[in-house]
Amino acid sequence: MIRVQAEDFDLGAELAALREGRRDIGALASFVGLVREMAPEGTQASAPDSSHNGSGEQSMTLEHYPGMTEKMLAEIEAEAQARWPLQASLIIHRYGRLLPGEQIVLVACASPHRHAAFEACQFLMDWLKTKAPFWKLEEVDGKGNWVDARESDEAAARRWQGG
Amino acid sequence: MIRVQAEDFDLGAELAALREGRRDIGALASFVGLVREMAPEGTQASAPDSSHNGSGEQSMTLEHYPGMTEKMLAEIEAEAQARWPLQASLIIHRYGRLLPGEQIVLVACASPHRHAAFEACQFLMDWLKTKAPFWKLEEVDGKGNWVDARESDEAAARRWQGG
Amino acid sequence: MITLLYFAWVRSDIGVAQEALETKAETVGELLAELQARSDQHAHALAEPARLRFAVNQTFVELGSPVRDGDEVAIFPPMTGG
Amino acid sequence: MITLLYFAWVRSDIGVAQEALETKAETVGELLAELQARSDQHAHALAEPARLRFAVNQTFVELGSPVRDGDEVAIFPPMTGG
Repeated sequence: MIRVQAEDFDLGAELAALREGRRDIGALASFVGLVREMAPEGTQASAPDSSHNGSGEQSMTLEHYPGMTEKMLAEIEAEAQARWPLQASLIIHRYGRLLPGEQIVLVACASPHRHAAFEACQFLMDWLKTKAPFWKLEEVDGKGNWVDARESDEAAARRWQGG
Repeated sequence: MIRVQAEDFDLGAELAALREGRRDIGALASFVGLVREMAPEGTQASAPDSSHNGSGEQSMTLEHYPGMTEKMLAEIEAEAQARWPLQASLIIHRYGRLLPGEQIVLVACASPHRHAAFEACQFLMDWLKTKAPFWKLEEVDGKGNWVDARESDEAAARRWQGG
Repeated sequence: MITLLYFAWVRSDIGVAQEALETKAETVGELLAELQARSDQHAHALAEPARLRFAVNQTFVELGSPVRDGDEVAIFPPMTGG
Repeated sequence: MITLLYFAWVRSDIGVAQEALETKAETVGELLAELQARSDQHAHALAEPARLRFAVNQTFVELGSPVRDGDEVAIFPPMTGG
């Protein structure tokens, strides 16, 4: 199942729904990606405070391509279902403006066996990162910066072949 | 954090507590192992019914070595913390008699980065399977069978070295 | 008529999210060359095709892929979701 | 005095979960040989050391590892938790 939504999701409720009424699932792996607070510019991540200007108000806005997003997520989920013996899978991806600490994405996979559940989750995230049409705009004190794609994400997607 | 308990756990509440009040977590990976209903003996998993005797009532009883269990889980968690940049981690393992569909074990790892969170979760499960003193007794219609250790689990633990 | 969609910094650099275009371009590459000549904003946003990704009717394509009248063509940077 | 703990099928085969033993054994291997001679149940449960795991004071050890008076020695099959 896939969902693209502005609203937050209830991780516990989503995972409970995935295994609801089933007794054949042996392994349930899940992953949540969250908006991470950035260290203020010009400071080390370890510095307790900073002398930078502004309040440091941060946000992350996710833009997407309605229609193509759903199409690509469904294709990615179908590919995972074809590669691993999954009993259930779920992708939820949010769009819109999010604050540090908020949930961005959930993937979850249920399988009889743990390696399949783990691998399928990693695959979903790796392909989603490079194939689903989402873009992140970071804003600090109202100054926006489009996040650059990372070669490490491309490499992670390629390890599954066909990526 | 580690916990060894007979009681069930609330997956959603545990994962929510792990990120409670934090805005620096980018990735939260988790895994739940569940008691899986077995196909009745002498039937294929795909056969809808069977001619075996008995009601097929199944259970899984987890025995453990109190004291050593907590020691080993703490060591395994510390090893994961040393190998990956984790912001939080959790291992909950149940003991006692469980029915198909019930939760056995939860591992969860929070990190700034998704690969660390995923890998640390897999490591925790792989080492836990081969190093934490738990034993599974399957019972069907009152007939007990101690589950054999699997070479595939040993191999999975070895891929992390030092295993 | 081709419908063009822009996303992320391609959209903010060009200044519009969507536009319609009558064109004789037969490939994505020809369409791109035509768009680059449309305005300074277009020229700047579309200057480096290697930094861009293209979709025709919501399927990823390459510069040599065909475009036809009625297509929805999207131009955007590499994705950064998840 | 050494405290012996048995788990899983080692426990059910021997028929007790715990017993105390006065012994002159200096290694886990010597202790095991002594235990094997204790009863038919012990002999059967402990017949194949390769199928057993050993812990002294809650730390995994090998057959050649030392045991001392006061130790807690546990004998059990390979683990199957998780």
